[in-house]
Amino acid sequence: MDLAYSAEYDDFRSEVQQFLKEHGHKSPKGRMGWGKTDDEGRSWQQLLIEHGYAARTIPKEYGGYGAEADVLKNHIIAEEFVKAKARPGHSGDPRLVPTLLELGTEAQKKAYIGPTISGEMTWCQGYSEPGSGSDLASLSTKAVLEGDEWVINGQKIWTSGAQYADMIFCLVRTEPDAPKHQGISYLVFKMDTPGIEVRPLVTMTGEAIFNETFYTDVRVPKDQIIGARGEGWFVANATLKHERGSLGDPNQLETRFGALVKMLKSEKIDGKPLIKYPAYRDRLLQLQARVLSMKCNGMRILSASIKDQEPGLCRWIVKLLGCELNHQMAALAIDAMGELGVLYEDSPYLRDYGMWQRNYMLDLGLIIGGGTAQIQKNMIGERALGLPKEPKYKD
Amino acid sequence: MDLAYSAEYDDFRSEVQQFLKEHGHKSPKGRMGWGKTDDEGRSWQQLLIEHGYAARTIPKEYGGYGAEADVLKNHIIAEEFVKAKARPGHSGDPRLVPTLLELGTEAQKKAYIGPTISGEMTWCQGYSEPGSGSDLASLSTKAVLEGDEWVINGQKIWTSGAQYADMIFCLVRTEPDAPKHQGISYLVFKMDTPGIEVRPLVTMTGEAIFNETFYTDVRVPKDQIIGARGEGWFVANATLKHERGSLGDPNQLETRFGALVKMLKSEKIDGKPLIKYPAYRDRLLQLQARVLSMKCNGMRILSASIKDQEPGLCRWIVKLLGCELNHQMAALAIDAMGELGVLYEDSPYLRDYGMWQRNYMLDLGLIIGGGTAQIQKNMIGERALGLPKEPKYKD
Amino acid sequence: MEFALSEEQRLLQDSVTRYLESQCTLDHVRAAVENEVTKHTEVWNGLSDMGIHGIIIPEDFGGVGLGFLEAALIAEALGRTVAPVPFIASCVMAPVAILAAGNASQKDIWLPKIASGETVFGVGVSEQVGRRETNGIQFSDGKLTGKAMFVLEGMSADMLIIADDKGVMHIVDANAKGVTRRNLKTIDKTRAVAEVVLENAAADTLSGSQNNTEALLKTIDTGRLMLAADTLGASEVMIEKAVAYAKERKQFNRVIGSFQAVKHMCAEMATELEPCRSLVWYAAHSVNHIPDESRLLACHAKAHLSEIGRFVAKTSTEVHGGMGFTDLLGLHYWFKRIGLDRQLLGAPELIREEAAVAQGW
Amino acid sequence: MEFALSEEQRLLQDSVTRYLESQCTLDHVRAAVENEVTKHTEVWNGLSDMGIHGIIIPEDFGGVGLGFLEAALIAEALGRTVAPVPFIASCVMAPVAILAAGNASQKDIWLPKIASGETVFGVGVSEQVGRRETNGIQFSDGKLTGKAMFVLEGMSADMLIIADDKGVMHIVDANAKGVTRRNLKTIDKTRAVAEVVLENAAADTLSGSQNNTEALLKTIDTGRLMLAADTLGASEVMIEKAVAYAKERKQFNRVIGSFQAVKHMCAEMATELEPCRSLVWYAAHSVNHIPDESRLLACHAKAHLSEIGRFVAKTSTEVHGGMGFTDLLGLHYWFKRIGLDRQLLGAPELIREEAAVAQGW
Repeated sequence: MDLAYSAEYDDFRSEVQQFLKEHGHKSPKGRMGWGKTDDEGRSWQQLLIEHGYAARTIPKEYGGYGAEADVLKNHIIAEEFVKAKARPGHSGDPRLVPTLLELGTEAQKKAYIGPTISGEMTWCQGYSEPGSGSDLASLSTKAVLEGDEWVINGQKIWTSGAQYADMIFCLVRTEPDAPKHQGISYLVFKMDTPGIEVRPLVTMTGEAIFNETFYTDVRVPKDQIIGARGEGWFVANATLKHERGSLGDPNQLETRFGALVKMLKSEKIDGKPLIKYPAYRDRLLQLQARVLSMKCNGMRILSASIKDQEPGLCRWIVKLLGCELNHQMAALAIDAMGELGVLYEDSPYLRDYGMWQRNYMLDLGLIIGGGTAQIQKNMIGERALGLPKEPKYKD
Repeated sequence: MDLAYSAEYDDFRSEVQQFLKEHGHKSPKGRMGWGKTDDEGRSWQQLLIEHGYAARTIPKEYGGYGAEADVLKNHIIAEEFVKAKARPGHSGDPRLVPTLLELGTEAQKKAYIGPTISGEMTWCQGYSEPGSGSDLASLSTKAVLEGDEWVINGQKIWTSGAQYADMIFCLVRTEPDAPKHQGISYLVFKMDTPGIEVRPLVTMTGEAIFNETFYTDVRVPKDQIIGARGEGWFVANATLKHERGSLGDPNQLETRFGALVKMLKSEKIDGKPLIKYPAYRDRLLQLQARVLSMKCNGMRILSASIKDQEPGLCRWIVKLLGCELNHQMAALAIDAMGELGVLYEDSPYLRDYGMWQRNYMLDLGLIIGGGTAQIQKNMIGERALGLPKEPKYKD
Repeated sequence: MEFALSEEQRLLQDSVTRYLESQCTLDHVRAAVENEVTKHTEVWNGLSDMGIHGIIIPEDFGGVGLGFLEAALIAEALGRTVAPVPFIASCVMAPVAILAAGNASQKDIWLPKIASGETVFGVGVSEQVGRRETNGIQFSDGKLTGKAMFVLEGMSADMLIIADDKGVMHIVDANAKGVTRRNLKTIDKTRAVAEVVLENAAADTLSGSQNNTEALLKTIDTGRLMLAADTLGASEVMIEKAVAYAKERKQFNRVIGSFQAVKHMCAEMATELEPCRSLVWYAAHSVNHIPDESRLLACHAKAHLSEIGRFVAKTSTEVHGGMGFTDLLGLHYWFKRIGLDRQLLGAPELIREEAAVAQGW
Repeated sequence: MEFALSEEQRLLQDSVTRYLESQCTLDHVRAAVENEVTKHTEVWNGLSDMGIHGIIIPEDFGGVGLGFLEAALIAEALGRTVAPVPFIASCVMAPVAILAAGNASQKDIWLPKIASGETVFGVGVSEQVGRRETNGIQFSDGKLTGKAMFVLEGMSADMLIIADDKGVMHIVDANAKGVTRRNLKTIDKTRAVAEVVLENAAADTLSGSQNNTEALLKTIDTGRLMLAADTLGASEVMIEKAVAYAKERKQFNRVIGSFQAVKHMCAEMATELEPCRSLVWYAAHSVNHIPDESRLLACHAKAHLSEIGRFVAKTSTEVHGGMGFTDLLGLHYWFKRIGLDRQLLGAPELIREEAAVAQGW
């Protein structure tokens, strides 16, 4: 147990701080990620890549910085960027780029990785379908090889960013007679290909964060497949795992907890701050213990990752607990605010830009999305605790 | 919605009150039920039967009072006996006697019902086995017909009262090759039959409320079967339902809640009553809402029963919610008492005879016993909400 | 002894429910919400034709003179269909205030107009539950000055009942000089709350509320009771929708309701909600028949239904998976209805504290 | 940057755990409990041989001079085996009190005796958490008079640390004139608490606790931390036992762990407990290395582990079905261990209030 950093890393931190001091003012406002792009954002990203604060471990030949993987340095970069309120750099879509690096052909890597990390080429993901949520592998969007082209027909949902993405990486069924996990292929193609229709999908928050996308005789060159035909499930899955671990970031929990405390101190009933009401305070303290324990759990994961160890259970639980905890923080904020807590959109007297109600709903979406709580518990029970799967059923 | 009683029932209530005023002093102390018996208890029970306050609807020819079934009169009797702190009368083991009345032969009714309701003959139940809990129908205690006798071998568990019961009603497997629900028979026999061994089963409360019972070549006359051979599951099941509905009595919830409030008012930290601590008080109020809603739910069940209607969901939920609510009341009591809350047995400073810790554990036993919470939820989901059973699986 | 709805009560609720299910469809709700309409919709007028506006108003004043249990049954039906109508403020709270504290002439004037649907009342009593912001209303010389927030149905109302700093209630013309109203947008667009700023606005005092708080408390309590019934109805539907979805939606080649996890989520919702129905009935019944208990019961009904409603709203959404999170099925209208009910007239912790005080704890 | 146990720490915990698993079996626990023995058992002596008694005592005083993280690892191992030994009071709280507030001679005399196992200390500081009953201790003229309740390991102790009404701590000979001890029976027979009545009992004041409460608070906080670690260990085992039972027990022709309901109960227990381990580590680490944070962390570790421990104890018992409710598997020893830990030195609500105060909320 040694929470200090060695000299190498202290030096590295100083470097990052120095960089931010010099260049931080160039950072565009707002936290725009790999999904959307703008001119200002692209030149900031370029600057970060040059200094090794973005696309850090992507090889130079594909436009990255080409450093050795170092979890702690990544962590330091992330921490310092948050502190300086600078927009963090990215390494392209985190589900796509590692997949390309691992399984793409040399031509594919060359064609896609560079533009993706520079922000010239943006992506959306075509995995889920209306009929295939938890049971993703049952997806039914079809691709049939006709000559040198895949012809795609079907529908995807939850396609975030589809309205401005240049490209999509997409799972399609290419072998209709194979067992469901073995009949899928992983295709990449342009979003302006004829036959693609994008419809905004409004969620309960009132915003269209996602889309439905429809594919009618969409023709895609044969070689735009990543990995082998019929192996798309396994191509996609290596990176799905990655996504699951990344939700429920402990820094984000702490930040939100801080906002909650601040609100409870400033808002009053009959002139008395909410935090002085024991029923709210006791709930707040229960949440604080959870936030602290998730923070410690996060340090443990980081520490294991540094040593390239599999963190095990402490990583498996992050999504399940993190999303729920966020949801509960929003719930307490709403309760304590009383009638002010229901205000929304651009209402007068709106507090914190309406983030508590919005988060209360968004967090529920996150509890459901990317593996529902029930699927998470199955995985923890089966993979972490070794409990048996449900027996096979007679059809 | 009319919570008043009609004149007939008001009169009946006065009668009961009058009886209790005259005879109440003869009631033995303590709440001993149909399971155990004593001289004083038997003569009290006899008096109650004569007046129609016990074995009320059991036909006269079997030693009962022979009245028409009247749910409301039963309810009034129960209420008045509680108010007067008089020991309530009984109608024998509630799982056995209705079964005998419905499915017993005339000879069986004659032989068993009278002595049972008078308290001369006491019973224990032999259903559960160590290997058969939630899956009761998988029971493996065997009975083989040899000449005019059943020869029983096996083991039962949770046999409460086995150490002083005269008789047992017992499920045994008589058709080993039949499907599991169709191979069971319902036998009744004397507990002093050779080959029966009773071992006290100590529970987490430290008491031996239950027993394990062992059967080695126990010989029982052929005709001591209730219902047909192989139909024991169905014989037993009609009455199991009965038992499930009866747990989680709302009066008992109110009584316990009253005790909880009283304790929170009298116990103090640094001189301040616990009920003045908002964190405890808020939990208390949440429980109060639940107790009130269960009380109202109970009135609704009663009301439906009076009209001979199936109460539906509001009966299904009683065990699940009632046991949990009792458990939570005990939990709050323990928490609020702080270190005093862990005292047990005959410790100095023990509060309320240690009932809070004892109940905390007993209630957990009740959550598990008589259909675990999980089994209850399956039943509610499938029978009340019509959700499909799990599909059959391949062996 | 009968703890159940009478034949008449069942018929009343069935007919209102049937009417709402046919007229107050999701499409109707979506359209009304888009136009920010909560009065003079066909549904509101249709309810008027059924006599719903005067449900608790005595026959002498043109109403149908039924009790709060009947009103709760209506509120439940409205909650079931997330009906965008000002029932709670205008047909329950305002008549309660006028009946309990109004003089003969106030009753004669306003109760028949409420019952006939001619006038819609908004109600501003939130400051009496706990003052947020720098709101508060002063009364002097027959005029009101100050700011009332979270005035129920404040935008759609013709007339307002406003409680001042001392807890005295007054009738104010919503369109009079010195009255400025501003919509406060909430998550739930099926009902509206408003900020009302008064500057020497003429007030017609409900004099029965001058010397004691009984009338004010009864106004708040019956409002809470109706919110509880509204949540009951909305929660019922969320459970029904979840169960129906669980029977129909397939994943892994099985309907998801055959998975124990989903089945138990449905069972838990149904289990938690079922006793709530009895609690709401009893609490509503008590207003007319067991007044000594009604304050405590109204507090508990509101607070407890808020807690169970939140659990149901969340769980039902989870059972619906991603679909529950979208606007496609419109499930969020019920989610948000329950969310607004929870906060209006006091969120659970505050109300439970009132319940403690009511018992001398 | 390393948030993990060092190789030495892992070895220490492994060796203690292995020793306890082989020696402190359920049979040993049952026997010790029957005889109400918590000191001078073979296990206690064996731990002494391993140097555990002096784990936090500096080498200068005959200890091994390790930190509170090491002590927490021991406490966790003891909780795993529900070991009936007076570790928390005698090997952690008493040395903390003496180190923080004792003079040179008190340290010289007592610390080596604790480390060697010659002397067992009990600790009575409960009144500083919240006074129940009419207890309380007055100090004057070098003598103590009054009643201390819930003195940890009060019966088995040779010496006692007793806090008086002003929060000043004193060393008292448990067998001296004027000291009367009485066993308070609790649900958990693996550790003992006692009532200690003092009548002009000679007291050797820890003078460092006279002018500030730092030493007293540190004594309580480290005690809480050890109770949290104890609960962590006991909860781990309850989960392991539940998972093992779920893999082995068959109902309906399937092992019950293949049912989603049972699987999810196990998953929920594991999920809730896992971050607790990190919290306990960090809280223990902070006592030595981040003292500014250690008060808050000790409060949270104790309160949070109490809540999660209760959930695990209940859920694990449910997974075991009827067997969990009997004495046959002995599961209840862990259940009750967690139950006692929860209440000692402040139940969760009280401790959370302290955490609020510590942050100025």
